[in-house]
Amino acid sequence: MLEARRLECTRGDRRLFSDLSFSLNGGQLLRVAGANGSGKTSLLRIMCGLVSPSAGELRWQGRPIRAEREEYSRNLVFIGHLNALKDDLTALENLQIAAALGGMPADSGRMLSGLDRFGVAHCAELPAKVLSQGQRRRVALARLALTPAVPLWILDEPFSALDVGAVVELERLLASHLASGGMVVLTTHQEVQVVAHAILRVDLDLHSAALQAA
Amino acid sequence: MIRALGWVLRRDLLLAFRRRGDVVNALVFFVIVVSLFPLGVGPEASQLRNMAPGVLWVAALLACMLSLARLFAPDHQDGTLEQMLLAGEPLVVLVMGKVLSHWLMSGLPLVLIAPLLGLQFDLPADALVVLCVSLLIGTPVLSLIGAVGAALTLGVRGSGVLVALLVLPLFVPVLIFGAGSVGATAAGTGAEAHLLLLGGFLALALVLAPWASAAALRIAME
Amino acid sequence: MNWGNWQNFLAMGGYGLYVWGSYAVTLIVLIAEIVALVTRRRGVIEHLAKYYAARRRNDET
Amino acid sequence: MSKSGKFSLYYFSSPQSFYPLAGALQPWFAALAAVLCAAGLYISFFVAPTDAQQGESYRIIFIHVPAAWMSMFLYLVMGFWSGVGLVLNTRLSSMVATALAPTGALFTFIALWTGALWGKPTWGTWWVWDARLTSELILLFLYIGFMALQAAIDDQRRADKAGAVLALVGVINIPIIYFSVQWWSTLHQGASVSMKSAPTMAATMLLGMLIMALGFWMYSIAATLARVRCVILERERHTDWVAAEIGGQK
Repeated sequence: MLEARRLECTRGDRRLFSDLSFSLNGGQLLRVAGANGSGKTSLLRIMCGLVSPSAGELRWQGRPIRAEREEYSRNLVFIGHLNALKDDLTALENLQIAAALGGMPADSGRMLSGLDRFGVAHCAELPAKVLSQGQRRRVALARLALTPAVPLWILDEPFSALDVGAVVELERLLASHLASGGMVVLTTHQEVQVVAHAILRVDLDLHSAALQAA
Repeated sequence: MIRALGWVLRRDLLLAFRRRGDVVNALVFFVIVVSLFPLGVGPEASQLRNMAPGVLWVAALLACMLSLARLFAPDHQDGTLEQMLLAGEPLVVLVMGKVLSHWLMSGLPLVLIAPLLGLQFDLPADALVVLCVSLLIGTPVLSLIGAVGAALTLGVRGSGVLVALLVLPLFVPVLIFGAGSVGATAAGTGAEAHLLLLGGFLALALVLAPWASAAALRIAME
Repeated sequence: MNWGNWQNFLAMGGYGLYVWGSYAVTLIVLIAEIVALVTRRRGVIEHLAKYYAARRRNDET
Repeated sequence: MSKSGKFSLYYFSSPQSFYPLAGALQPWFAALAAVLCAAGLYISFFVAPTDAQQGESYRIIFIHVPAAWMSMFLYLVMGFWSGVGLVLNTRLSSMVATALAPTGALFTFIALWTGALWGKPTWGTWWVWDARLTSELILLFLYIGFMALQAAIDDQRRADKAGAVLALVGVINIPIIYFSVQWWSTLHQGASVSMKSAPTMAATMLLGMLIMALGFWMYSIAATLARVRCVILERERHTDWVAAEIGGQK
């Protein structure tokens, strides 16, 4: 279980949000909403443990994530708005290294099936720099198909640059992750068609950043 | 942990191999800087012999410093650094892997080419050997200290000049004992003490610098 | 130490330039820092006063 | 001072409560600095006798050596507060570290300048690669690097922490640099007269230097307190108490 207690985030002079509390259980999806500049990305980065909040804390399974950073990191996959692909490596190599650093087995068979899931298996041997924006996003998302056992997925605008087919595939993947007890946190501009046990919504536009369960 | 270090090393070496030009450029820079000095001060052999250790070492410092821009900045730009912080492996280990590959790509080539340049300066054979050994021990220290500077200036405006400002003063002890060892050999007083001290610096830097770099990287991510 | 007269004191046994050069520059540097601190404080207060005035105007409209 | 009447260090670790405290203490340190420096000047010019070897030029040492001491000492203090700020995550300690740097750099500059002016009559040249001067030069670079790094980073929190890491790395390095430079200068035998051995350390001389150093120390505290107050106002401008403070000034 992931629990946020009275989080506050300030950037320079501006207080982006404060007093933000919520808890996320297995099978639940949390959608972070808010206008541009309301702190969506900052919140996700706080939830990853990349940034520490200016007040409040996050707890994973009841323990503050600060205390066991590496342990917590092993329990999450983060896909930011950057695709984290090296231009000079092929799609397959990118995926292999990402998996290996995350402590997963890095055999190319599994990698290829992950790429296949997002319809980019034919790009496996191409260097990332020749791929289109959408293809790069798909390669980045293929990591999700490799890591079903990692409980917490944190996705920053996962649907951006994707075509309809890939959106459907991602929604299917999210649904199956949730069904098997995983948790998903995401930001998106479009409505998500995911059947979930519960969809929570945090709206950062509300000044108090209160939580509404939908 | 060793596995993660291996993967980082493998990744960075592969990337460096795909961008061989960058490695060659740094090496050519080193050669050019060293070759400029005789043109500036004249070709007199005894003077060049005296200058050689200092010139070679200062050029090595500069070459190492220039290549620091490639250490973390590209990974920071494309988001892979973020993923490394979230890899679930101790960041110190990953930093070690990156520093090791940085040294293999920037320090080691200098060690290999330095004897040739030493010949240009008419250094005797025993001084050439000591030059190589001192570079072999000293350049990893440069990579380790440089990593701290590179991590601190990550994504900061004007980071190229800033990293020089931060890192070069910290290189001073390595310069003194690195160049000193070659000079001492040429003067016939023996270089063991210098090399031992350089080894001491290396041990100290190995223990402390990766922690400082890891801390600086986390700070830079905020 | 008895210098006798001002000339001797200023001459510093022939080292006047160096001795007084050192002391004068030290004094100048320290005074410059004090002046800089005072002006900085004044500037900050002035700037903040403007900042709050602008904020109040914003709140009113 | 606190409403509950309870005195605690934690109370003063908040910028809001430190600001008036610094304001109250600052004049006292400034006055102490003035008195001590005046006493130091009196000793250095009217009590200390002429040196047999160097004549009157050695009187420069009364500011050179204390300034050199202060410059190194202030870097250590800066490193200490940086470390505290990094470990305990207290904003005030980072602000103190930031405020110390310019004064430290200033004393480094004074040590270099007076060293050069002392060197000319003693060695016949403005600059000698003597161990102390060379270390001071590198120390000046370290100070400049610290200030440049903090100035280049826009995000305040990151600037504090990055500066702290750099200051700590510098603190570990200073002894190594100092030792290396010492070794190097004895090896090359650049200067025959070293600054330490030059005049015999007469008791009055040591006393003068100590009093001068104390004066510089008090001055550094006063200047740092004044600068911390500016930094606090700048950084806490979105708080109500600063708004009230500025409102009260007008």
